[in-house]
Amino acid sequence: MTSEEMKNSEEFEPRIVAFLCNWCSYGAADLAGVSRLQYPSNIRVIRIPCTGRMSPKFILEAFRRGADGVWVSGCHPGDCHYIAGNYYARRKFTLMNNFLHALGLEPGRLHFSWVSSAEGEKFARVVKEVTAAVKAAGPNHRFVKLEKEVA
Amino acid sequence: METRTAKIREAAKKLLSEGKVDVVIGYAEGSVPMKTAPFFARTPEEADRLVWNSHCRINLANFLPRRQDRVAVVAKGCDTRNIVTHILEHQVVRENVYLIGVPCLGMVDPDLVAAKEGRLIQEAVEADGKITLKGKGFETVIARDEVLRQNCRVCVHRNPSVYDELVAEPVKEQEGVDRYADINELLAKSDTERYAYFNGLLTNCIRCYACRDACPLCYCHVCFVDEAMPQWVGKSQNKADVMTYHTLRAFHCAGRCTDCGACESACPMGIKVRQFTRLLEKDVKEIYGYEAGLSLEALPPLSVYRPNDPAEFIK
Amino acid sequence: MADKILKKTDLAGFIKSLTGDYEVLGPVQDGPIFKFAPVVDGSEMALDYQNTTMSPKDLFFPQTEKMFDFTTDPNQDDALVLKEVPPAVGPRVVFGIRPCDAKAFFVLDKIFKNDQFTDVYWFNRREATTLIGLGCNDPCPTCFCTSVNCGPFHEEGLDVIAYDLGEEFLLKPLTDKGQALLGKAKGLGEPAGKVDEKAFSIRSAAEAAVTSQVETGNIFKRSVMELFEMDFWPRVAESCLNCGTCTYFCPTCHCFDIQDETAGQDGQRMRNWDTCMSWLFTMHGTGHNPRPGKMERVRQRFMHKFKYIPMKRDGEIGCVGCGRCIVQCPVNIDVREVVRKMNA
Amino acid sequence: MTLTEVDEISGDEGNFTVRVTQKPRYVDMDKCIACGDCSAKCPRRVDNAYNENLDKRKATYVQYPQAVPLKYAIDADNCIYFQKGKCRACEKFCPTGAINFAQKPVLRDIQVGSVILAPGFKAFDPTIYGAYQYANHPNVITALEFERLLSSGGPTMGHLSRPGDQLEPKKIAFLQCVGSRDMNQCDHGYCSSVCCMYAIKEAILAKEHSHEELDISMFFMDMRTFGKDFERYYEKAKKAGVRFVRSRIHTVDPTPDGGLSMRYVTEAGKPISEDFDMLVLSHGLEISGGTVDLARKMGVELNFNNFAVSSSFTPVSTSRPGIYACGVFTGPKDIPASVMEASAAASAASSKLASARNTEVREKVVPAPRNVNGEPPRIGVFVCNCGTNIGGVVRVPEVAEFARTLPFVEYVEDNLFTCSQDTQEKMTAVIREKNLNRIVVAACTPRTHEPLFQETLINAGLNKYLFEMANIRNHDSWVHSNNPDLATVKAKDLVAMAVAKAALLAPLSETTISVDPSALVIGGGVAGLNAALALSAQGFNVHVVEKGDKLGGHASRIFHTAKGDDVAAYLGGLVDRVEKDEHIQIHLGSTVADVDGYIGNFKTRLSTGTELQHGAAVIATGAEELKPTEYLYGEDKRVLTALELDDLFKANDPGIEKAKSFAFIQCVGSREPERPYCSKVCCTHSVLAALEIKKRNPEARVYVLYRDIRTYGEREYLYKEARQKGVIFIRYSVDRKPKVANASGNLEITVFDPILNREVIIGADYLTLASAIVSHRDEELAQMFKVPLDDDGWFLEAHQKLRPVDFATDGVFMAGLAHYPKPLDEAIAQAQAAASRAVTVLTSTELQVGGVVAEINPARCVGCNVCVTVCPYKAIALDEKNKAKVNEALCKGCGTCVSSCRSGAPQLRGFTNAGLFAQISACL
Amino acid sequence: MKVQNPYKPYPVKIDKIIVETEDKNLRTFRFVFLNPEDEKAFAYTPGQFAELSVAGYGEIPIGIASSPTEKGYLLFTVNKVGSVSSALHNMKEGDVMGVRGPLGNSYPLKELEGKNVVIIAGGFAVTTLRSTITWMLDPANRDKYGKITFIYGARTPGMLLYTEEWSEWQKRDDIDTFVTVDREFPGWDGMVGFVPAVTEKVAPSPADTAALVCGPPVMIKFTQPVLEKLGFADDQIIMSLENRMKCGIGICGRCNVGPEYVCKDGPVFTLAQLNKLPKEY
Repeated sequence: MTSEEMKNSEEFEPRIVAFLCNWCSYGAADLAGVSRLQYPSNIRVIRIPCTGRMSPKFILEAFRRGADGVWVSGCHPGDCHYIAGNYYARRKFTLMNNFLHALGLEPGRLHFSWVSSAEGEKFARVVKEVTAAVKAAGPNHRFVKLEKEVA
Repeated sequence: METRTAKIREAAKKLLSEGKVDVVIGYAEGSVPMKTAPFFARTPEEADRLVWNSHCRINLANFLPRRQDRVAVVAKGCDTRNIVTHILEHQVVRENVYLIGVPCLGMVDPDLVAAKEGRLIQEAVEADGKITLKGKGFETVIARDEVLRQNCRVCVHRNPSVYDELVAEPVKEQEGVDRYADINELLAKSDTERYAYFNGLLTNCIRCYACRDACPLCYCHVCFVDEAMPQWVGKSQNKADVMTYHTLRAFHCAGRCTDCGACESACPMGIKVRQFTRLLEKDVKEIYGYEAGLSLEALPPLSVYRPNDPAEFIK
Repeated sequence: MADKILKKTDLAGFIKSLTGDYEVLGPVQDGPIFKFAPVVDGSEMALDYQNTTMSPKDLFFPQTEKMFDFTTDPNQDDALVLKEVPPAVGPRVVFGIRPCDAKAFFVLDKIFKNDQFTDVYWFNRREATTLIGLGCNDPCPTCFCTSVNCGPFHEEGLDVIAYDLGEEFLLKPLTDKGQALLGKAKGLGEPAGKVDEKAFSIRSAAEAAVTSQVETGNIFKRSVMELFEMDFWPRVAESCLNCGTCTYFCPTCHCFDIQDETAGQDGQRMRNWDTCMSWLFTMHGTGHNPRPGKMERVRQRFMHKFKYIPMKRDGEIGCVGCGRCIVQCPVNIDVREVVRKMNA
Repeated sequence: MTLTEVDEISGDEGNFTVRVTQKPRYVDMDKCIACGDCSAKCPRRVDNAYNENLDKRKATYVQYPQAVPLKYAIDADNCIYFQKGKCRACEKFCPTGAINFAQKPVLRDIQVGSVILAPGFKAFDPTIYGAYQYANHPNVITALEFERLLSSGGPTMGHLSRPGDQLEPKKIAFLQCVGSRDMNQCDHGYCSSVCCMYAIKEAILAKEHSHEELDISMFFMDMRTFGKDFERYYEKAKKAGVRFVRSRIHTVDPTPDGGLSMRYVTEAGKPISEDFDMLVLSHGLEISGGTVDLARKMGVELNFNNFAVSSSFTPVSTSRPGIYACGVFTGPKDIPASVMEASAAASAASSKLASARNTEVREKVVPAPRNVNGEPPRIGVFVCNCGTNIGGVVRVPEVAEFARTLPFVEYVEDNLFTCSQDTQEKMTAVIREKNLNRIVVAACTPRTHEPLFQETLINAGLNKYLFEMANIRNHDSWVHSNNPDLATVKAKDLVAMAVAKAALLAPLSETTISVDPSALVIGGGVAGLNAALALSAQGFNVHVVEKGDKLGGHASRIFHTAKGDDVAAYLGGLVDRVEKDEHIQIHLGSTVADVDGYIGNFKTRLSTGTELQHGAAVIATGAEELKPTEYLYGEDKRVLTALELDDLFKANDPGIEKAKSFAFIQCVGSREPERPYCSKVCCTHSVLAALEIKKRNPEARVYVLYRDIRTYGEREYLYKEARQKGVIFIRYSVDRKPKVANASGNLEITVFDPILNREVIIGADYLTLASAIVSHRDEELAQMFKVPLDDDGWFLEAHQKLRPVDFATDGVFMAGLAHYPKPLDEAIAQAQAAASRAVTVLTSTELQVGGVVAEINPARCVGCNVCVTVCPYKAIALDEKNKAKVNEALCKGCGTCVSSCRSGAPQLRGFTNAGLFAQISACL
Repeated sequence: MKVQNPYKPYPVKIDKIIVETEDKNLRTFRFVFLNPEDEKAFAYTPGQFAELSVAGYGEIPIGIASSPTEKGYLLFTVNKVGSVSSALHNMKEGDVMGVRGPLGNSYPLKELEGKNVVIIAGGFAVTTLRSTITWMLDPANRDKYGKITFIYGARTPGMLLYTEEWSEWQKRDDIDTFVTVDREFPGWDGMVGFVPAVTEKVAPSPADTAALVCGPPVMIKFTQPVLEKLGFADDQIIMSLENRMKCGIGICGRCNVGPEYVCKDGPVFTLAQLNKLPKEY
């Protein structure tokens, strides 16, 4: 890395969209707050009732709109507030994750986790991991809709 | 081929003359070389126009969803698998469809023939596994097996998975086929190369949606590309939108796609659109052990789950 | 108007002499696709091509075209006001376009301009462009141009027509624009000997080689409703996938959609090709659809081309017989068969 | 009432007066917003009992972050102010003035009809086991301490390390039965029931947590994984590499590297010395002194182990009428059993009070909601400072100013505390005055505060779903406190996202459906009858459907319960009560043929054609005894099943007294690959039967061939008694099963004795096979009620621990052996629990449905059925036009249907695609 | 002269928004031109429409509800159905948007001179007929026409548009105004019944009379035979179509009904003309 690149990478504050299920991971984020755990500020949380609600299309939409990273987090398998929403989600995520990476999404852009509402610490840790990984991947140019290319 | 044609006609005539069905959907000779047209025979006489050759690429399962009439359909292995999916997805009632199963030996890729020949082919005659190509001032013979569609070359389900009758003895399924050799090769490349590859594939896409419309799985009333609130994907030729369209189209086929190749055969711009669906088809098979349309019992993989499904990528 | 001779060996010089004043486009091959693309010296061109894969209508009517810019930033004075996008092209020459496609432009000129309105986007590009056509010495079996007011050496729509005489091209200027272009170009010679005779015989042979024919006389005689209510339509449409490939490849299909897109506070209004094969095309906000099924949509396309356009545009047919739809239709719906039925 | 203790009780069943003392919290619960500033500023650090004293907390504290109510408290015993008279730091920094050092204990008299005692247990303190070094060695810890070490909310945040030196252990030993099954050192002869499972769980978790390969050994006597799916978990642990050693460790010595050297003797008698890095003592459960005091005050009789005395047939009743008990107080048990008992206790406690139901309820008057349809959004944004919790980091005025520039925002204000009562009143006024129709509050988390603000919307005449929160405290100021700039940027984004979503919110309607106040109980066995009686006691009509021609089920063949109670006598009384109960209608010789409808409104057709309407259903269809196909069963009349032996007892068969030798083979058909579960009751039954034999025929030799003896809880005493009375227990392993042969007329059993290390041959006059209990695998019934079965054919509950009698499908419950094999007392408790759960449905005359639920756009739906298959609640069905339709009464709003549909037909109200898209684009 | 770009809307400001109906889904927008000279360029005749342009959402074709006799502003009444109309409904007074037009033909006001006119409207299709009536009632125009009859119906009183105007018209003697709702409503003392039935009762004789009919398909379907029964010939019945449109200038193709472009050759057609066209509207 040249010093210039280093400077750029230091200044680069990625935009990360985080889809959190209401019952576990959103609760974990709340708990991380209650516990005053400090983590990078790059995530923007969208609350969904369950990872079962998470249409894989949202991931594409976030990238299309220019997100540098996307993170989806829900309840641990077996702990879904809606019994099985995350089991169905897991299959969709598995396929979409593989698919997007096969299509050329850089490693480090798309993240998934299971974080229970008691795991504030894990939440903070995963935010750090996700942010670091997205930072390392740099600004996103893939699957991004650049308006100037429209016509 | 000729005997298959004869048997299909015979079956169709019988069904029509006995009034068992209102229509037999099959293939008729096309008006240009190496092409057939879907044909809807409604009388025993019309049944004489049905043919079977190496150009029955269109997946006739496409014409079945939501039909009200009693129908018989000429179906090769992949077509029957799609019909199974239709049955599982309540688009087709098994009892209302008579399946004239055709053990298939693969279909020819006319683009491949054209690329091999390089001259305008005005006539193509098929006999004994060979195709005689005629054009202005030339006549060449090409082996059928050399110009099969890629999906047919790696097909391991050539025989119909469900049928009411077969017009020929089941063919021997291909063995030792590495279905995903090229995909694995592609996956071994860097993400940058893959991204460039898939964008490159789509350079010529005109978003006519023929890939979608030729696909028997795409039977929605409203496709996501036509949705306005919210708009999932822009309507212009923007690269990201074109990519988004192909990504989502393929994803909607995940666990349902039989790699029948109808999309790719329909593409007027010669885009290898199957490269998208195959990635998912491969994963579904390797991760969930599911191949679409082989069983009327097993639900598609996104409709079910196992508590211990693998997902190492999830933190 | 004086004819000129362009020796094939002088082609590079000819092209280069134009590239100063014009952007020069010619037919090039890109994998399995033939299309028009900018050329530098003509060596890139595949002049022995049959025709471009898609119709070259996008030269004047791109699939996606920006019409206006705007901003949604409330702090800007012109917030939400549409601003015209200046014409996208300067002077250009298209070399080697087929007469059928040029004829299509001729038909489209009559559509993009009516008694009240002129589509400035189409005509900005049309006016900026000089078309040098290349006659078809060797028509395809799917060509039926001669049945639809067109032919392999048809001149309407072109500024110059080129006859491929083997070693050389005979260039015939057809318009002032064409004449002016030839005046500026270098590397041209004067015709000598029996060039015209040779050209004439090539033309006659080519026209005779278009053996695929359709009749349209009865269509013009029949009323709209008579044609509309003919009973073959459901069976024609039966195998249609409603994909719209035919319309996208057709040189005269011109339907479009207008869409706004925004990113942040920047927005644009654009138009994109649309297709009458799509159910959405005519769908009302209320849910009512005047052409609800594929039969209605398939019928509309053929009626539009062979009845409505001739009725409204001086008898011009909305088809130039290029045969692209026949080749590309995934289910082999053959326009010639349909026209025969309409005319029967 | 937290921090409250019972002083005394007077009166009788139906009319008790309970005097309680509510101790001071020193924090005003109404003012505390749980911001934690008090705790942060408190200078006093004390041991944190919640984390087993492995870390510290402050004197001003909440016990743990998920505590309910989430309000801080001052621990006066440790508070500097209380101890030394100075400090009051918390009072100074509390932004809401919630600290109140003047609070005094409050005495209160409470009038109640019934009392439920659920005082829980105390974990056994293993200090007295000197040999285990618990008191001396930091790396010998209890399982509860180990549990905290594994917890991400624990002292090491889930990082497994030795308390002594913080090194990661590589080799751990678990010692089972510490403080259980031991009369010598601790006087706890009972089995604590839960330790085997929790130890296995901790072992698996530890292996998962560990960064390197972790070697875990578990030293045990009998592996007691008798609960539902427990045996599978045990097998999973074995597969995961946990080593199980059948031995009791006798000596533990420290090693120089901080580890421990242990000595033990293998089953074959070989002495072994082995080193471990860490030792975990699986300590048992016991009743605390405080609980004993409570019981005394309550006048409730305890047994010699201090567990509340109860009968097999009234498992949650105590010796004093009107006072009920549940949980470990009535005997050691795990979470599912405790939850079942809790529901059962609630049912029992309220059955006598049914007539008083709803007599003390006051109705609330709310204004009719304004119709906002067709109005452009007019959004009000309230940005909260939360004292300094937000405002100290995020520049709130800047955020408020930014909010003004957002589309559709008509009104913005920032508040010191948006949640305060006066702000709520002001908000109500502003909504009316400015004609606002969407409200955004940027403050804390919707998980705690959404209901409060929604209440305000309702009071202001707005539909409560026209509300959205931006979490700029928990997700922003608290976690980015060192970077006010970025925190402010983030707060603006979060507000923009909330506003973007709010603009698209639509009012959601909630409609009511009526509830048919009667229940259907399927199965006329003990479980079904108890459920029926419990429901009837609450005043509801009950239909009992029994496929046989009489009531009673399998209990009619059981001789005695583990507590020695006579089942026949009980059953006679039970059937009699049911038959005489005017609320209960019995349908004999009937099965369920068809079920239609949903919670509150089921329509069930019986095989007899009878049609029933009911609001809830209890499935209590029982199970059956496996007819073995091995050990000469069916070939030799001397080979019996357990129930057949009971038949002989009940018939006072003279053969029993004459015979010389009896044998039992355990686990016949259970814990085998085909049926990988434990049938739970057979060990106790065989031990009981052995004792009965010894009673009738003291000279007889009795052999029990077993794999693990699973006489859990106080049943252990039976096992002990049996051994004392000379019953011989011989262990066999599943890969070396006993062989039974007819040796010239004599029944001969050959078994390998691992202690003698050789095969022994036992001659038996009677061989009883403790054969498995197998499910009916009633797929038809499951299908009709849209409820699932597990792999073994048992009905599958909604949640194994927390909802053990519920199904995912509302309004349907289960009890008894249909759920899993269990003894009578547990089946009865579960039946009462199921009734209790059903009562929660039946007591509401109507159910609120709607709100955040899915709806289907029929124009989009192609009827592909994917939503129907994925819906976890079976809330979607295809109609006659092949269009999906959501039953709002069943839909819980997870949205799985939406993301699964390719056609875009379903929409989740409140979380629409358009709304989520707006949020995505608002933050990018 | 530079060719006008026919796709370019005139910028206008929303001057006033009137909520017309009880469901609040119909609003009348009053626009004033940002550039006063544009008003002159926007010379229209009743029956014409314009494309209302909301930047970022697109355009919708809406009939012009104001009359050329009303100076200084344009009126459009918009039903909230799709994304553009929803966006429009979310706009406020003072917001800027665009109007492109006037587009399409108009009612044949010239040809109608000297004739009686019966105007039959149902629901919110009354918009361009409001324009027509206002124009005809203008003192400069009233004398050109004979008897004017206005029949207007809606499902409920709350769904009637332009209540103030037609209440005024009811008081005038140079127009016979009949306003009806589908059934009895508390507080409604006007006519009750469906438009076709009312038409049968109150329509003038067909002699020298033209009928302008606009309404939902079901109303048209039942009114047409009534008019025929009353003796109206097909060329005396004039209707306005509402196909989906985009370009508004007869090019983009989606509003085609047979050879006609509804946007340019229409939207106003006589029944006689429509009889020769496919029923693709």
